[in-house]
Amino acid sequence: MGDPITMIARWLESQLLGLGLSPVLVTLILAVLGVILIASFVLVMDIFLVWVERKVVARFQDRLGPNRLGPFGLIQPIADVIKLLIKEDITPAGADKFVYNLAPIIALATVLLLWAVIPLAPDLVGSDINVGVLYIVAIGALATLGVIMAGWASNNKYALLGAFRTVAQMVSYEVPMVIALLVPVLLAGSMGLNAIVEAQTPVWFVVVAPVAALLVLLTGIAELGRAPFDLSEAESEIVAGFHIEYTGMKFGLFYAGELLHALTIGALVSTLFLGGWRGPGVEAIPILGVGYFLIKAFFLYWVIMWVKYSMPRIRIDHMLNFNWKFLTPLSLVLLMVTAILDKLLENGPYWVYVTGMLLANLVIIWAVLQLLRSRARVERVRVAEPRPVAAPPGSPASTTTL
Amino acid sequence: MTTELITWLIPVPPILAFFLIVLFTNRLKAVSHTLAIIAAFLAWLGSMIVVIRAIQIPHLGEHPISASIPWLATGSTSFDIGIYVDPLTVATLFFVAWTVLMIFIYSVGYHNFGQPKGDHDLPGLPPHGATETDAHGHSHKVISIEPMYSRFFAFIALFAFGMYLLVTTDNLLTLFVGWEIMGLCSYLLIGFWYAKPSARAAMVKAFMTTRVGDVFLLLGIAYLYSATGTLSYQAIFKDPVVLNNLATTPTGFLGLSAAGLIGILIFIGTVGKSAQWPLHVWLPDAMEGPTPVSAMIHAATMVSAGIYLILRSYPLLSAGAEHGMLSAPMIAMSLIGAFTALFAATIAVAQNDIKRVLAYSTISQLGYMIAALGIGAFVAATFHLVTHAFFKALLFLGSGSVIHGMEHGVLHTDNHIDPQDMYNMGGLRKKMPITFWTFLIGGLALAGFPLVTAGFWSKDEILAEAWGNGYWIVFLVLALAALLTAFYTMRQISLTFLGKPRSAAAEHAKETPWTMTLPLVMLAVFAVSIGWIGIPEKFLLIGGLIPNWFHEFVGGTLLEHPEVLPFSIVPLLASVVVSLGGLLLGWLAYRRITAGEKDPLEAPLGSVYTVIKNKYYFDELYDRVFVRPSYWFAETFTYMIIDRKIIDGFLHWIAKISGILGNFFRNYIDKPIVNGFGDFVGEGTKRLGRTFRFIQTGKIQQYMIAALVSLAAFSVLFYYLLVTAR
Amino acid sequence: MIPLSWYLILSAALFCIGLFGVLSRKNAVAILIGIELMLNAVNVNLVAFWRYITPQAITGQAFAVLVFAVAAAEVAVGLALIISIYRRRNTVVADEIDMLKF
Amino acid sequence: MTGIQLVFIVVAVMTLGAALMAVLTSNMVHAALWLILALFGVAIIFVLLNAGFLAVVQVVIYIGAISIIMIFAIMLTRRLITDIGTQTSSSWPWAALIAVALFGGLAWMLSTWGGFNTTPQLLSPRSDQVVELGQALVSPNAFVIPFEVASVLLLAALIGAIFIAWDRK
Repeated sequence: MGDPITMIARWLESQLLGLGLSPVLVTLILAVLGVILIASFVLVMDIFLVWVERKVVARFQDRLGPNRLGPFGLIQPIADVIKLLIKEDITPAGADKFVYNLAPIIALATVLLLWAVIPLAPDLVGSDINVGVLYIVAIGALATLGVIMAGWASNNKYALLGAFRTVAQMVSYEVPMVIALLVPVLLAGSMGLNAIVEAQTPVWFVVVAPVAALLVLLTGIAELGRAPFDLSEAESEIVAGFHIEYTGMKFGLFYAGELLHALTIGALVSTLFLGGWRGPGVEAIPILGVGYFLIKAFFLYWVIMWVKYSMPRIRIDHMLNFNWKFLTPLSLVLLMVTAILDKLLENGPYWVYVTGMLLANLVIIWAVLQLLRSRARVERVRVAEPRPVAAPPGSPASTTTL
Repeated sequence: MTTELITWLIPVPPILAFFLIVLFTNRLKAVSHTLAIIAAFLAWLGSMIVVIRAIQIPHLGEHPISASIPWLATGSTSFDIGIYVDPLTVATLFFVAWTVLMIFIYSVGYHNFGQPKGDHDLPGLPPHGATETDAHGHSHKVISIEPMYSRFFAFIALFAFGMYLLVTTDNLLTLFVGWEIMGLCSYLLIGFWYAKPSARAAMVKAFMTTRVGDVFLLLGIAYLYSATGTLSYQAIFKDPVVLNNLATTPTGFLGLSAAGLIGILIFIGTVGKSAQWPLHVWLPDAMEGPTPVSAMIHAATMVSAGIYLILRSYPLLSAGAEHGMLSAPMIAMSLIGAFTALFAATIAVAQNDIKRVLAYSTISQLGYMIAALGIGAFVAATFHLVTHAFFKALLFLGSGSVIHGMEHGVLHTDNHIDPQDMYNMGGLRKKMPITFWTFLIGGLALAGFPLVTAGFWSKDEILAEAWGNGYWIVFLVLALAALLTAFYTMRQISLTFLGKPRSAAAEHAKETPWTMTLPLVMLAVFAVSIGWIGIPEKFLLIGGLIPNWFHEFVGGTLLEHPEVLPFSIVPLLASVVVSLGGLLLGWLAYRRITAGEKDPLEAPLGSVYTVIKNKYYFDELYDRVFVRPSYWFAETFTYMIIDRKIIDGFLHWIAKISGILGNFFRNYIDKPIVNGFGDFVGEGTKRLGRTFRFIQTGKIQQYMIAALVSLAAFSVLFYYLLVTAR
Repeated sequence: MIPLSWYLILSAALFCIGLFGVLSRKNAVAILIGIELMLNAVNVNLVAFWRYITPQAITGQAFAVLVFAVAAAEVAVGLALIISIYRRRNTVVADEIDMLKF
Repeated sequence: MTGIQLVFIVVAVMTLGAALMAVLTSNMVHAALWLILALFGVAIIFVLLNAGFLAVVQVVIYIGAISIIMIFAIMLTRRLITDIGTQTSSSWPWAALIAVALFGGLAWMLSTWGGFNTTPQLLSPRSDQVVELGQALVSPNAFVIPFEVASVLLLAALIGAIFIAWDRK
């Protein structure tokens, strides 16, 4: 009974019913209120994320970051927002106006939609649908749509190229992501996110399926197009990618969407693998779960930033090769191994189950490392070979694919 | 698994191996022979399981294992395909499985697996040998691997499939299918080295000759089907009513009953397949094929199939025969069989090619079996079929081993002589000991060496039956043939293995690899021991030590159990005397022939020897009587006289008249009327096409629209016709 | 409660709109769009029948899943063909791809 | 008219309108976007029919995969994006006639059917449809063969598409 949000909802419900409204209408009003609540919570957090991002990147780069406006520069994001709002709103000539304006909305809305199913605390979830994981994949697919609309409607070749790159990347990385997402689904026996969180006892799934956790995090980073997978906005190649023409708050929506998406990926991975709202004392005081959940999500957000500011951007063919020739087979192997082990160890004691799964994951990691090492050896030899710069056409050197 | 299921499965591995080899492993020699041998082994295993299980069933003859499924529906009836295991099947399956497996293994060695590729070997020719350089830098010639190795295994696998199908089936139609598959395979295998003109001639000859028999067999089967409405063994051979009906139905052809006519037709099929006089000419020529093929054809499969067929249809052949009076087919069989036995034995005496001797010997022994069956000795004929299969396979494989050793010598000395001519051999006893001993065992079995060998027991039983039932002419002829058999066998052994080498090649002959000698040893074991299962109960001294199990078992196949004859000393003495006497004579005459010496028989026999040596001029006779008259008839009579003069003249005359008539029609009917109409139709069609071709737009959507509109129109139409009109 | 007829009429209308697209559009990709609409109409039908007639058996949903698979395969191959044709003949207009006429 | 009927009508109008726009608009990219809207409407229809799983799968497959590659294909064959003028072929009246006739025929035929106005039965509350569907798809007594055939078909389509669209130098 220590859950203030539920209590408030109960009270509101009784008040509204007392006003003589029909129950259906009351449910509707409460649902709308809930949506507004979660959306504004997330959007406020988004503003805060701007500050976090700037501060953390500054620390990574041995700078101070915003520190003038307010304590520790906390008011800085407000100033940013005001700046974006008062900038000139440009619509390029020849642009498809309707689509052009719709794209940033879709970009942000898809991220917000994800929060509808993420359980913040034991009872605090927007909608606990039984196909939650699939829902996340579906919304990811919609996000692709926003990008391609933006790219096409801008009537700019860089934007279109950026959109193409993004779509290729997102559609490709969806494959290993979905397969890796099946691992927690398989372990929990349900696609509902709350059911998955509840299944993570006594150990989190990251212990049982560390490789899957890594895969989801990795493909998540690729999905949101952050470094090292930020090919869609590679400044040196295509200036700024699909949102090159956007100014003012429309650009702001893309920017906010990207930041929020990063946090959402963190929230998702923490829900699926780090136990979500699980933590000491949650059973007694459910509202604590929100805290635990945010701590885990922000930790993963920090990891994503860490990766972003430490890694160089990879080349586009490498990126696709990495996906199709490495991540996809790996995720398939992982899924098969997990499924078989799950069936084999089902009836044994729990610690055997956990140890077996962990061992299998370690073996997979070891095998992958061995494979990569031998591949790297071959690659080093190949790169070390002298290559004539201008070989005559038809000679072996000119036909080697690089 | 049930015995039925296993029996169904026996023919499957060989046909699978055939397709796998032909389709996939044509270039992988080791895989090909592994596949084929595995298939043969599986079939062997299945056969052995079936044999062992069937033996344990009491009264198998009355209650055979059988199952069938409908195959071809023909109106109200249907041809079935099924399996049938009775004692005769068991006996046949036993020796077929063993010999086939042994021959498959032997083929690996015979086709020189593991040897290098030939220097200039071509597909379609036997390997010529390869040059190999040893560690010391000396180069010498060695035998090279067969260029069409995989092809060979594919063919023999198909061959084995045909035989297993024929043995396990339960009706004459599938038997005929197996029969023809083997006919095709023998054609392909005899002509395996198709680049040799002699092989080509031999393959055509074998095919054409057996075709004569096959056509008669098919006629017989067709007649049987029209007379009884079925081809199942069970329904014909096991049903006294059907047999009686057939035996009493007159046909109006030479006064034969239906059973008699069908029996003779079937028997002609056997004459072709089992190479009986007068269709025996193909078998000696079939020696052009590789030696395992000879063993397959002459021992394990094809010729046995002929005997199997008449054993199978024995109830039909003997229908109408009463005690002491043979039916018409049986008379034909005893006459032709006995004659062939003697006739082929005499030819064998004068042959110098090691394989040809064996070929004639086979013809002679098959004649034995047919004669035995002709006088009603069913069990004795089956017994001889089994024992003969083992020792003749042994002898053929042994001769192949000898030839192989000689080829090694020929290549080594680079002295081109015929490696199959026995006069080039001699003294191989020391060079090839395993081959010698196994060949000796096989030879003695063929000669009927008393008491020890299988050949003695089976041959003795045939003689005893002939004597005991009072067919003394048959008895005399067969005894004489047995004498000659012993003689030429010893002649062969002496010329090949005893004495001193008569050529450089023989001096350098070498024992063959284990893949070839192992089958020899295995078969030698059977050549001796298989006879012990059929020792007559009342035989002197040892009779009854081992019960005459075979007689009991196989006799159960027939409706009436054959009675056991009282023991008589005359046939025993006769068979001992002819066997030992023949062997002794052979040894005396040929033990020390030196190089270049003539055959010792040549002088005393004079012109008779020449006649025998040339096989009674049968090939020449057939050439004169059938082949050349056909050519002459075609060339001179048909072409020159009938064709050119009469038919052509008539035709020219008709042509002239037609020309006149034609001109008339052309000018007054064709051009104005017919052409006019034709042109009208053609032009009209063209115009119509030109008018309507705009429909053919190539635009898919318009097609779809057209299709849907017509569909809608038809729907409406049908709706009104079917629903509202009611 | 919504009666079954509403769904059936909706799916029939969707199907006919798709059919109209297939028959009338010039662009090959647009024809594919029409086909997709038709397949969706089929799916609506399947699921509606499942819900209203046989809710205890899952057959309708299973068939819908199979239709999804078929649609995905069809689009993959169809678009590949269109792109291949575009490379060779520089057109995706269905009416211009009429090499088989006359 | 209850609330759920209102929802149905709104969604149906949206779906049909989007579908009409998808087959009528001359801008191909817009047509694809309208298609997406129509497909989304169908997904909502699935939700109304208590088939939540299918609704989500509809979004994943149709919007996430099929429409996206359609837009891709439209952009790759982009000569026609800028095409001005009609996008319908000359035989469109025939097409319209057929479509209308078919719709009329279907509506008439359906209205004569006895089960036309069936109202929904209650779903048994215990059953989890996702579980049931999953088991039906891999059960030897139900749909495992069609399911496997569909997988093989997808694989074949994948390979075939790559082969057809491969740019042979």
